[in-house]
Amino acid sequence: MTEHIPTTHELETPTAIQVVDLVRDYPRPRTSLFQPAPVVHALRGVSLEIKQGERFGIVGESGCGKSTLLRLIAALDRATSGHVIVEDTDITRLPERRLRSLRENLQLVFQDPMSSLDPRMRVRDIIAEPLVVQGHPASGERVRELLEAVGLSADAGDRYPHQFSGGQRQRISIARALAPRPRILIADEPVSALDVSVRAQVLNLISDLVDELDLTLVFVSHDLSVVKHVCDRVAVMNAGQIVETGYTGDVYAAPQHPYTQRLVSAIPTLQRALSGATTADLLAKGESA
Amino acid sequence: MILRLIERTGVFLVSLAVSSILVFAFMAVLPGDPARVALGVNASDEAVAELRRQFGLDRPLPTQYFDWLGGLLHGDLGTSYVSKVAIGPQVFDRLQVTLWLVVAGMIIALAVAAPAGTVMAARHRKISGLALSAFSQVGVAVPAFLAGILLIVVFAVRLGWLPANGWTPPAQDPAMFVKQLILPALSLGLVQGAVLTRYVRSAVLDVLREDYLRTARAKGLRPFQALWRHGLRNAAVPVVTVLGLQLATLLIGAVVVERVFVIPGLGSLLLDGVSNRDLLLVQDVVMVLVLAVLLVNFLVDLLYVALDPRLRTA
Amino acid sequence: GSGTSSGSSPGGDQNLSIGLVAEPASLDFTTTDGAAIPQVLLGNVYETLVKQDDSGKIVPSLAKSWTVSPDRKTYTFDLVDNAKFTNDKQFTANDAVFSINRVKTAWTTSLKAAMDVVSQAKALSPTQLQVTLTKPSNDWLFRMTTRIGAMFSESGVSALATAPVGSGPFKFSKWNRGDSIVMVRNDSYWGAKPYFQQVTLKYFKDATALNNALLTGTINVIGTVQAPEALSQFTSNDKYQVIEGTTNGEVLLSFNNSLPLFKDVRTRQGIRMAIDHKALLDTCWAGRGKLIGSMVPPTDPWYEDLTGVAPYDLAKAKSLLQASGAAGKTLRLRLPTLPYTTSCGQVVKSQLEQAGLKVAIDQLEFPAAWLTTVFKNADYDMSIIAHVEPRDLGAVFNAKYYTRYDDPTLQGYLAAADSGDEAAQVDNMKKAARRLSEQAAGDWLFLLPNLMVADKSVKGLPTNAITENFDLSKLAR
Amino acid sequence: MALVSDVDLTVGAGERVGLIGESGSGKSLTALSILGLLPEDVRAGGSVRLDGVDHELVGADERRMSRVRGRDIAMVFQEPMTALNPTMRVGDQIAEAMLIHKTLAKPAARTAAADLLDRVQLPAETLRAYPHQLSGGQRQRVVLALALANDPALLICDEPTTALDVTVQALVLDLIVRGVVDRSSALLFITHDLAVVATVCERVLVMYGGRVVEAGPVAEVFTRPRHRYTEGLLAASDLETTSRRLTTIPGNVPPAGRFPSGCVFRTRCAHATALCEETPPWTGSETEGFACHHPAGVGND
Amino acid sequence: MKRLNPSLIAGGVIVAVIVLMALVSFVWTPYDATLVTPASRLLEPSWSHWFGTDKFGRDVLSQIMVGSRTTLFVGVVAVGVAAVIGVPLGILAAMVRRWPSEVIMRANDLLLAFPALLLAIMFGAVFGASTLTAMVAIGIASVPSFARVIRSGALQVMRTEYVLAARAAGRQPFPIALRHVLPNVTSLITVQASVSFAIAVLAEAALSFLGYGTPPPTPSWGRMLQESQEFLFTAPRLAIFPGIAIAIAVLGFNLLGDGLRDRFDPKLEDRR
Ligand SMILES: Nc1ncnc2c1ncn2[C@@H]1O[C@H](COP(=O)(O)OP(=O)(O)OP(=O)(O)O)[C@@H](O)[C@H]1O
Ligand SMILES: Nc1ncnc2c1ncn2[C@@H]1O[C@H](COP(=O)(O)OP(=O)(O)OP(=O)(O)O)[C@@H](O)[C@H]1O
Ligand SMILES: [Mg+2]
Ligand SMILES: [Mg+2]
Repeated sequence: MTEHIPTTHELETPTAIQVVDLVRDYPRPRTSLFQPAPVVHALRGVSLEIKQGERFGIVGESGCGKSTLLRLIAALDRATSGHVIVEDTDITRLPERRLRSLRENLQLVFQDPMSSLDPRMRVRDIIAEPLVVQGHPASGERVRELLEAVGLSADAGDRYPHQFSGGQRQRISIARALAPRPRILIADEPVSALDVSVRAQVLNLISDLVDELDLTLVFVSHDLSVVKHVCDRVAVMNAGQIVETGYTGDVYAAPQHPYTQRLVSAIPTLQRALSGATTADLLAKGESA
Repeated sequence: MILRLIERTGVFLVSLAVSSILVFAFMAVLPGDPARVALGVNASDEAVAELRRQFGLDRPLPTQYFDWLGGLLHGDLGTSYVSKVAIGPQVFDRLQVTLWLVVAGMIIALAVAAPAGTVMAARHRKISGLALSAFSQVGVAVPAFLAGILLIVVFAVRLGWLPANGWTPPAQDPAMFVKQLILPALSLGLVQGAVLTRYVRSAVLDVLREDYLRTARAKGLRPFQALWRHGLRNAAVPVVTVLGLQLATLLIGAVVVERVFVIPGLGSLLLDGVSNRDLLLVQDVVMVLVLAVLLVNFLVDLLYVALDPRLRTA
Repeated sequence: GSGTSSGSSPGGDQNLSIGLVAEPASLDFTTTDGAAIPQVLLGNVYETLVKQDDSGKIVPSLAKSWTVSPDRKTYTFDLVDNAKFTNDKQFTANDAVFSINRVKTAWTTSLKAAMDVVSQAKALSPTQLQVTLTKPSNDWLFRMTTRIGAMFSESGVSALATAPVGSGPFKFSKWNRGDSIVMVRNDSYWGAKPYFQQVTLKYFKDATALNNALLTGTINVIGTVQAPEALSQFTSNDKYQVIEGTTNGEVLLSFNNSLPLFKDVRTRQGIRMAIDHKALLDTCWAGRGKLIGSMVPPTDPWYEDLTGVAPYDLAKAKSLLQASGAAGKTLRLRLPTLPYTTSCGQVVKSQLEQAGLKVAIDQLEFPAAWLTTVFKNADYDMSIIAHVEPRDLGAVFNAKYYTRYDDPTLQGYLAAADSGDEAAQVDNMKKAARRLSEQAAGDWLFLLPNLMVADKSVKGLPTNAITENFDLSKLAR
Repeated sequence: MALVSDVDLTVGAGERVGLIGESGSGKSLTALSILGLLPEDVRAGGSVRLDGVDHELVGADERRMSRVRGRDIAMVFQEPMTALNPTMRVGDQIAEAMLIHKTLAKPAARTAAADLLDRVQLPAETLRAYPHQLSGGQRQRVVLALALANDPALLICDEPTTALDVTVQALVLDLIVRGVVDRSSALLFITHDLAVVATVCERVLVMYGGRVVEAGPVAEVFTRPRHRYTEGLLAASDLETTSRRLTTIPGNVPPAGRFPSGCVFRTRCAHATALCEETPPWTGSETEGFACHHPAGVGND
Repeated sequence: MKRLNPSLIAGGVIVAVIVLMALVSFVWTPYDATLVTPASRLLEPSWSHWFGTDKFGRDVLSQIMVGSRTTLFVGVVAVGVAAVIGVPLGILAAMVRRWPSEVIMRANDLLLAFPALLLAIMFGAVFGASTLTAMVAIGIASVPSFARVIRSGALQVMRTEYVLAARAAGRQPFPIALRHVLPNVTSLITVQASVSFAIAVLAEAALSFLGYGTPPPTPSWGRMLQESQEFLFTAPRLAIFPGIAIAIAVLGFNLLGDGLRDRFDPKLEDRR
């Protein structure tokens, strides 16, 4: 698929996450007692390899299975078949009690700034939750440190989530994810619900933290331009499959798969618009391809 | 659609079977020996034993259960231990009476609740809406039997317009039937109507906040037209649920009204059965009530499908 | 179909509608206990050989006359020759023999015991019956006026519970269960024909509903007033007549005499003296009823006013209870769920507590729960119930009954009364009644009144209700 | 409390105008007030006039407004998933739009509905479908068909594609533009996506804090922004920048009613001075101009 | 800020008054509520007896005061039983997999087929009529509505990303139920509880009317109403006072429920 030739440096970098032929079927509610329940093939055999320290993007349209893939990587859901190997451990079928190291090393940031924080908990307790659960001493010190790291004042800890704006909530989510000092940060559409100005703030924050803490980032978005800005490499998903993987610049500039081509051309950009592109142009390329 | 029907029917039948076991088991643990109650306290033990044998109460419980169930399936509800008459026709008669009452009550309740609730929701910030709300709040707070007593005092005893109590089958004297039905149906219906009004109100309020109602108005429908054409059917879905539940409660809740108005319905049959320890009768009545409730829920389920195309799995 | 016949015009001239309280569960009093069935059927559908008149005297019915042998063990009855059952069979001495024997064989209720004294019943001719007793018994002939004396047709006992066949002035017509029983005049009755063509007995569980039914003209007569307080609305209205007389229903505050506490006569007397009967009657039954002081209603020949035996005296009551050690103890007053018990129980509790007892009321569903718990198992300390059977003194106060009252002296008086002649009977019964009162075997709160309200036009309603049956044949307009 | 104030906007016949601004800046309220569909506890003041309608729209009674809605002005809402009645067939919902205004009789309305569906590239079977059987993009196209049913003089679209995928968005945007161009209707297009506005519209209005802070032709505003807010927005949405860090606007959008007096943007503006405590006057013409004391591109920048 | 709405205030005040009345009745009532005093029977309302006296000469006001204890007891027991069974059941049904959940909800529906009054009468027959048994029965009959409401609320909570985040942090199901689900359905529980309370009060009144409720002489509004029946024409006030007390109590709890519902309603909330 990708024509990029790996450098020796890349080959030497250890793998953070490896996904092998992952399949996940969801049963739909039965319509009949006599026939087998229909299934949704959310993932139809996905394979990936993400190197340590990499910023890896996943793009695809709604319902293509991005979140499902992330849930499986985070062992929040069970695969129908296939394997997920995180830092040399096959976590696919590990029981919950043996996932402790995964829970410490891999954390998530979610899309919805409204529903990703428990409205009945103080921000302090939200951020400390992973620490408490994993038996770390939940010192106020660490919470203050984390709040500061995401650019919130220390007194924010005493307040409740609804007292914050969307962007600030997303910062709280990030602080929570960073609490157990993970090595891998997974972000599922973390900026899709935010305004442009706030989006820029949050993207900057994630970028800075990934650099500072030397994290592996898996970043999911439906917006190819965002992924292009944040990530080094990208996988394009469509209908439960990965149709193209490559360096973001390459994929963006010269999409190989017809789906990717359609996707790229459909993105309206200011530059193109100002140089006279119309709505018809958004369609044209994809259709011709 | 068909599949859903089959599935619902399956659930209905299984529920019915489980209920029958529950009801039977419950009766089995009820203290008080039916034979002894029937014979009086000083009856000799032999006489009691003889009667138990006659009724088949000496057989193992599973045998008794299956016999009973078998009878039920053939429409034979057995013979009362106490009155020694067939229970089936009796229960059927009483059920008819209660059904008349409940249905009339329900119609009154709906006739009150549908317009009142809609108006309350549509004008929930206006004086008229608030006044109606307050009125329904008070209605909900009045026990049905108290409403019945008040109605009797005013319309039967003081004004003498309607009979205070009693029951005449419609076939015997339709005019009298109607006259005697009015007050009990009102006391049942007004109170239930007040309860229902609140559900209608909140269902309509919910619908009023829906986007599609705004779409309808953006098309050029006036607020009331939009509510009528697009809102009511959607509001009906939650209301139907409540209606189903209410109908269930009414069937047995009518017992109090039956008492106040001296109506020979299923409720009073049940109370008599309990106090006479006419166990088989109680068992049958409870089973019929449960059947009625399950049946109503079953129908409500189907009604949903008629109301809401989203439930029609293709 | 179910339902009642009548709404707006319960009357018509030939029709009458009577409101009653307790609906029978079955029509068969040979196997089902309770007062409701004989109230309807006895005397109206079934007749007895002899019956009681208004003053309590035993008079002829299906027997024109009878003689008693000198040893008072053999009774010979001359029967009427023109009585006919509603199944068109003639009433003969054979039916009488059949009926008497059947009590011993087929009856299952406790009352059948009254027939144990009969050693043989024989038809001397179609109109002559001879009954031989094992020992003289005054009580036996009296019992023959009650339900066990009912005469059945040999070929009419197949469906007693639903289709009674008798020789009386009325025929059972229809039963709308849960609502009413309809009786129609037996036009081929051998005696004086009743006035009303059809009498409907309507049952009301609720006292207020019963009153309302009369007020709105659904019924013509309230057979038993259960809400005496509400009577004023009828007394003040000249459309109605109110009848007040006596019954056989002694409202008894019973003690469980088998308990150590109640074995002490001071406890029993203390309780009797702690109760202000006048105040009690006034508060819980609107002052309607009669204070009797023992187990005998004024309509019995051996009645004496015994209210003076244990007069209300709070101070004395307190000291008696103190002396017996009952003071401060908690007694369970287990009440059946009936209007007068619920009402009077609260007064009894309040009054006893003023005398230093603690009383815990708990209600048992009547009949089932109360019968099993109190009546059969005697699992109670005190209870209240009206004993409505006639001449039931002996039946109530003995060691086997729920009162668990074991008193050989009393039994001696009773035996003497049963076997002696008329004068001896009266004398011994008086002694027995006084003994009960002095020993405080229970406390007789009051005698239930016979309270009826009816449309002014209804005639022939009995002042006193001393028999088991409600005689419909004398009613007229 | 004033949620939106001093908004003046003019849309010429056949013109496509964009209204942009961050969430909570009052775009939807502006649109709804034109249609007279504001939430109950919100009231509009001022004046809205439509060519061909001889009365004032603000404060007009329901009877008169309902004649205008759906016929002269139509609207496409943001949420395609909830904008359609779930218990009514799609065809009936479209036909209804024509029947209400008696533009067509019943049988004709049905064929017209099929025709409309065809124009938004949906098969005729869609007529008999219920909304839940359609995808988000399909539903939004139904809503569009419904809005175009009576050839409105003005079509208002409130973020019609935010809930859709890019490829579907492309299709819907194209259908909207074609729809209004074919009918030479005016379009008021609300979005927070600058690129979309630039692609769809000819002219743009920038809103912040319930006020229009800048207006002008798309090419003008997006290449030479004058208001500092517009400038900030453009910078923040530029993901093409080669540096890892994006330019941001400091701070957050205040909640409704908490905007500062004077220039609403001054609390987040790097150029704010004491002067900004006074409401900046509108500089320029009715269709083109800005309201800023320290506009960009003047030299001190 | 959340606004206090009129229903909430009115409901709160009524309920507070009832609770206060019940508390005061433990230490003080104008008269002994159960003392029979024949001399003062059926007195009209006056300065010494504000609400008059009943046929036993008992002070009606005192009885109403003590009766409020019964009313609260009834509600607390019924709602307590319903909540203690219904809430965990609802949460469980939301958290377990589809099949067990389906079974729980079906069993729940089945219980719905045994209406409150029916259960209460049958319980009364088995365990003896007392306020407690009646109310346990009413409570059990209210389990389904609790379980349903809580389940749908809990399902919503289970779908939120903060639950996913908690799982990702390593929280086990039980702590999630306790720390995340339960706190977030408390508003639903409160609303449902106040509504069930009102229903229980009505049910107790109906049962007392039928003779299956609170046994005498414990004052209960329902029984007062039942006892007052024979005085409907001569002393209607005996029916009016307890009748109004019942109506006001039910009104109070319903208003409280409505008020809480409005207060917790996200649709009304996010306008602010
Ligand atoms: N728990 C579930 N049960 C049944 N189906 C599911 C479940 N979760 C996801 N699916 C289905 O699996 C498919 C992929 O879902 P997923 O959430 O992974 O998509 P996505 O790419 O994250 O979409 P979005 O951009 O909307 O978040 C969808 O069709 C969805 O309906
Ligand atoms: N009914 C209402 N009552 C009070 N405030 C409201 C109401 N409706 C909207 N608002 C407030 O008015 C402000 C402007 O709202 P509006 O919906 O017009 O914003 P918008 O620009 O369309 O935002 P979005 O992009 O999120 O749709 C917001 O702060 C909103 O909270
Ligand atoms: Mg997703
Ligand atoms: Mg908006």
